[in-house]
Amino acid sequence: MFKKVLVANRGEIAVRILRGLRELGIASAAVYSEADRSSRHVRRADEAYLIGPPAPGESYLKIDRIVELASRIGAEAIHPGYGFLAENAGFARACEDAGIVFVGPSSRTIALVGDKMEARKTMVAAGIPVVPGGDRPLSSDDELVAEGERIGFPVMLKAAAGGGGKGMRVVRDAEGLPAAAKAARNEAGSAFADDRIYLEKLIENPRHVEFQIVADSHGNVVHLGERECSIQRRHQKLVEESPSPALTKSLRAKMGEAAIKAARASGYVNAGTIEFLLDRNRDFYFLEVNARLQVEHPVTELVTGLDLVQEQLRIAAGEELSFKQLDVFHRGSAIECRICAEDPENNFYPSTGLIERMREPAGPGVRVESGIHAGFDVPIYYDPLISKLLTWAPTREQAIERMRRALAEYSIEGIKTTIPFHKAVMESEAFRSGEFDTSFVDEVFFPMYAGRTLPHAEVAAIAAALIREAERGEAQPLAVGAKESAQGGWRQPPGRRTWGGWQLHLK
Amino acid sequence: MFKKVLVANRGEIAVRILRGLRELGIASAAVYSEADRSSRHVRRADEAYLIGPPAPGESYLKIDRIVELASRIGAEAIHPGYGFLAENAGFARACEDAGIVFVGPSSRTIALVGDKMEARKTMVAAGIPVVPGGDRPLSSDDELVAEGERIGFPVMLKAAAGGGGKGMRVVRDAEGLPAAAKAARNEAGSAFADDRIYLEKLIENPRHVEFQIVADSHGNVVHLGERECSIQRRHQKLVEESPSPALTKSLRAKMGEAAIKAARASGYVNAGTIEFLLDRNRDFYFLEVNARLQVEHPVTELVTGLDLVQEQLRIAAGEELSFKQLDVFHRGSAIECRICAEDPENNFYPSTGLIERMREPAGPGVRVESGIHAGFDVPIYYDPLISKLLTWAPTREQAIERMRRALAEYSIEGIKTTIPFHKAVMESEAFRSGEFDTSFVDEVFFPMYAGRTLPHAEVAAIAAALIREAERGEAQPLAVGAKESAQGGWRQPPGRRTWGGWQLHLK
Amino acid sequence: MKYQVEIADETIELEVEKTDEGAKVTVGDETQPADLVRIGRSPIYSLILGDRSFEVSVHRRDKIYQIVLDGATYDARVMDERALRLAAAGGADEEVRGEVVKAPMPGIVVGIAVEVGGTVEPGQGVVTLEAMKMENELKSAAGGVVKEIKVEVGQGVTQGEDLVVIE
Amino acid sequence: MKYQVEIADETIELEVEKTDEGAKVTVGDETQPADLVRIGRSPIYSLILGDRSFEVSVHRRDKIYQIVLDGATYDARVMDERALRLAAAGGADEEVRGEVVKAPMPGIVVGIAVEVGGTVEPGQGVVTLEAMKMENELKSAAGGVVKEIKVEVGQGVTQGEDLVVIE
Repeated sequence: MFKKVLVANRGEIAVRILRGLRELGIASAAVYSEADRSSRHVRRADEAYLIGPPAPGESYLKIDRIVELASRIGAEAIHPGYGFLAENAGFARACEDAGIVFVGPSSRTIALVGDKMEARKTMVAAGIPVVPGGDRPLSSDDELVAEGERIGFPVMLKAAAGGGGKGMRVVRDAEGLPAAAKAARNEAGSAFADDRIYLEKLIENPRHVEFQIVADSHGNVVHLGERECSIQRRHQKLVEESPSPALTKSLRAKMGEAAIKAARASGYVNAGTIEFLLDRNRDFYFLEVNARLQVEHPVTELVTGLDLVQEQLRIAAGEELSFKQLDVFHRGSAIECRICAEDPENNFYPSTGLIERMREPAGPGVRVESGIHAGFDVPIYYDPLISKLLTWAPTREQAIERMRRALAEYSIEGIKTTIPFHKAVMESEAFRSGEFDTSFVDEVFFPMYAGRTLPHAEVAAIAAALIREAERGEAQPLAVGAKESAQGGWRQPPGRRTWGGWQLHLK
Repeated sequence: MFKKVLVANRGEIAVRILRGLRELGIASAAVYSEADRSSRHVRRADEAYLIGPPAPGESYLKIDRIVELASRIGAEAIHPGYGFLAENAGFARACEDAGIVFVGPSSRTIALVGDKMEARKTMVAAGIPVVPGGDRPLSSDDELVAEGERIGFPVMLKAAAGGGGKGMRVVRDAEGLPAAAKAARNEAGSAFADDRIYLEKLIENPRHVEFQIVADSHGNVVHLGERECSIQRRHQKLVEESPSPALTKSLRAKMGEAAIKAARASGYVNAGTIEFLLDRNRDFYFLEVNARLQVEHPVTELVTGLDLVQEQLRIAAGEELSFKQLDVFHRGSAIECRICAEDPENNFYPSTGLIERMREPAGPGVRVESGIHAGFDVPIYYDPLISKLLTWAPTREQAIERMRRALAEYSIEGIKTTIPFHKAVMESEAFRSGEFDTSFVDEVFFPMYAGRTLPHAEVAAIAAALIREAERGEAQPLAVGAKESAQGGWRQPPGRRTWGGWQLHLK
Repeated sequence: MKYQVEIADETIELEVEKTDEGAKVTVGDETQPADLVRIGRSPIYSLILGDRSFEVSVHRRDKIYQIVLDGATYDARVMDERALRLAAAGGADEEVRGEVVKAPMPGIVVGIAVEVGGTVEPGQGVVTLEAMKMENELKSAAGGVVKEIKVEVGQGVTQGEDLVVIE
Repeated sequence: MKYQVEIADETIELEVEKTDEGAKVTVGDETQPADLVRIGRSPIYSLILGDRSFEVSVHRRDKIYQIVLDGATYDARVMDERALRLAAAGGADEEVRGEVVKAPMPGIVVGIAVEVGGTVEPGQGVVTLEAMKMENELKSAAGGVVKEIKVEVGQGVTQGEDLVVIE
């Protein structure tokens, strides 16, 4: 096993990886930008190195600087987390060239699955179902229209180098195609410096179901079951869970087998995710490979009992998987809510600034993965994901009730977060029934959410008035109807009587 | 299921029970003494009632007041937690008389297992091995000496109404017996108002292994495996784990069967614990029944996936157990460290006062059960247990590493706690090997712990000097070699250069 | 003391009475005992209202008490008797002149779609702000003529900062 | 500035030098860059010493800096050059007279085993204090005659409070 590993990331995922390293007894090195000097990951690491100014392009994306640093300090491996350089084939190659282990698949695999059309081709050759269409880049309007008519409208325009929804457009008829293609090409060109686009048949309101796989360098590939990720907004996942309420046992076996085939076909080593679309007839289609640890990996950890970060490190160190497919045992149900620094009352605009106070939930079946702390200034430069709240329980229903309880305990003050939004999702009949698809949040949930009323206005008004009353003639608001705590931790209000309590019985 | 339940307890266990109630959608009523107005359990409940002054005898032990309150507010059941009235047959009877469900066994069962000699008799009749001796109370010195010689020295003197180590004395020969008996009688008399004592053969340095059982009112009894509780000091458990490193599969089956028999013999309904002593030959002896939810119940929850508080409530509501013995599946290994407000550097004296700051651990496999918060004044009136830290992992070794990581993340400032003590336990070879018994902490661990050195004195000295340096000419200590965070969450120290970081490469 | 609290689009009239036995609160024809205790030096309070237990956290921003209760945030504007009399005696609020587009969040200005002197339609995008990897187009609620542009592309802005003044 | 720090039974001499590039710390013949940053308004600091990263929390009690590092608590007495010169010029510490048994923790006095004028052996129990369900017998380190008993049975005491004065 490695003696020292550099973590090329920040935020909650850096903290997550540092925990895994500590439990394995591996020394850790953090890197940080000038915006992150006070961040939690810096304090959790054994060593910490400043790598540049706040903008990611000047720090967390600086391939040469990070690889050179790892060499200089004797780190044998680099864990990229997710985002930033995690799926950058050039970074993986630079590590390989410098003799540093990249904790993830080979640069060749990353390049292969990063090209959406190449990935499709590979999967078709391996006999895995893919969405009809998309076997070549289309440059002229005539080509586009011909292809659209061949596969049948509606269609989806996609960027060959795509990801994150960039360059994607739904087109419902041939007339709309040229204009949409022009816009998609522009977007793809500026996002990826590659304006190749292609057409796929549109799967209307699919469910998004992905399979976690782990593959070692000795040819063993095992899948760890699925994650349901259909609760999305603008192609961003908001809630993930496992198992998916949509899969039957036999469909799970079929899709798991396809996932393993996909991993083998792309020469995949390490932990990865095979994403599928599932249509209303429960037919599934390969969507893409995520060649990294996913944000939502703890969902799988909770149901399988495995530690994926530690598995990644063991695989990267050349160890063989310690389990076979039949050893993987799934227990109960897990849900993840992504807590983002966004204001659900204000169009989900980012809400950065100082976290004045924070209390995290705890207790049975609750897991928090967070990169923040009270006193932390959430920077504007990075992803709004600041924490992930997960619950586990024997059944999906119990996991939802536990999530409601945990969300009620979670308080982050000073910035707005998506906690109230998740509360409403957990209370919604549509989510609880398990009958939803990727259109759910935008089409069903949001109209409902926007129209809801706040339940406790009267109690809040009373609290405000009581504090105002307490402030009259006092320097500091403290308490109404009570003295402050006496030494030793208890109050003995002289001669005080209460309503509703025991003292009534003494009269 | 119940609509409203009163929780007749405080601290972490009240918070734990309130979480269970919330997840089941049951309205909750908390009770609190004047010392607990600011406590967490008051804020976590739907309703809260003051029941008296700080001293437990004036509040949490007031049977009439609590039962009357439950009746008045329409609570259909009372959960007693552990401690206070949890094993008080009179309280259970008062609930029964008032038509309120007591969440625990019947008053008859509590009375039976609370009398140590009656409990022994019942177990002997059921064919369960008990420690030799102890079949009758002994009043004269002659009787005592004769009995001591019959079962053979060394022996253990015990109080018939015993518990918590009160009235217990080890006696190594006949000469020492009369004096020890006199002391034990006095202690038992003043602790329990019952000075009956009896003799048992002393099991030298046993392991303490207990089995969790759940029994419904329909005759179903299931055991949920064991907890190893040998890490004790002065008969107080400090660390618990499951599975026990001492049990083989066949011994576990035999002991589990004995536990079920013991539960049936005492007419036990609800969740309970059968405690055994295990000697060096791996022979086991019934010790006692704990007729309540145990402090260490989350250890069993982590390995079985069950929620014992919710199971208790379902059983109390008359539901049948939803699983049979064969459905109980144990996964991995769980450890609990009891975090007490005690100073391990100062003879484990209680350390009460204001908790100025607190940060709880989180991440994979970590569970915290706590009743405290920053700003809380730990009262002197109650148990020093303020929090429980648990970890789970696939193997015992991984659970220990995870516990070390979690303890490193745990910070409670303002009072002293047993966190440093637990760190040392987790690092000790004796604990890690699994080869220990109840003598371990006092005889092996403490001498070692007292002689240890602090590893980071130089770094701490440097930190102190840097802060002193920063304070020279500044009103408030802030930072050395850095400006405070700028608006927007990042610092741009003008013209600043760092050592060891990227800027070296720019020169 | 009588209070009028503007909160969540409604106005609630209530009366707080301090007695030797504690505080009582009357809303409409319901009177309840109220016990409010601050938790340490934190902004958290425990409120027991009648028998019901609530945890609220309170931040004061100018005249507004921001109350967080059960995860929802309520902005409460509390007016006591004296303030109400003053308000009744005074006139209406000062009239707002001009339209100022403000930054709804901190961020970096990545685009300005208008020029000084140009006209703006209601709902037209005027500034694009980037924060946390997302671009957000800010629109002018009212139409008018651009009087002043207070920022430039590439500039960082704080929440509430004025961006464009429209008349 | 040079400092002498008394900590964990040792005395460490060190020098802190502030430069344009930040701070440098020298202990013995090793010089390292040091970067100490306070986290928000909390008592927590991030210390990067050389390349090593530490989190420390700091409380000041009189002249002692209490440093919590990796779960262990260190009491550091920091003397700068000026303080060292003053200490060298001054005399020894004032001699302690008499023996005062103090409460090592807050609690309730449940027993007093001595009387004024009685004699006490070294190591003899003098007061029993109860806290958190435990009784703790407090012993006198030195022998002597009981001069004053400052508490009575049933009384609550705070940590460090004088209980019995022995001469």
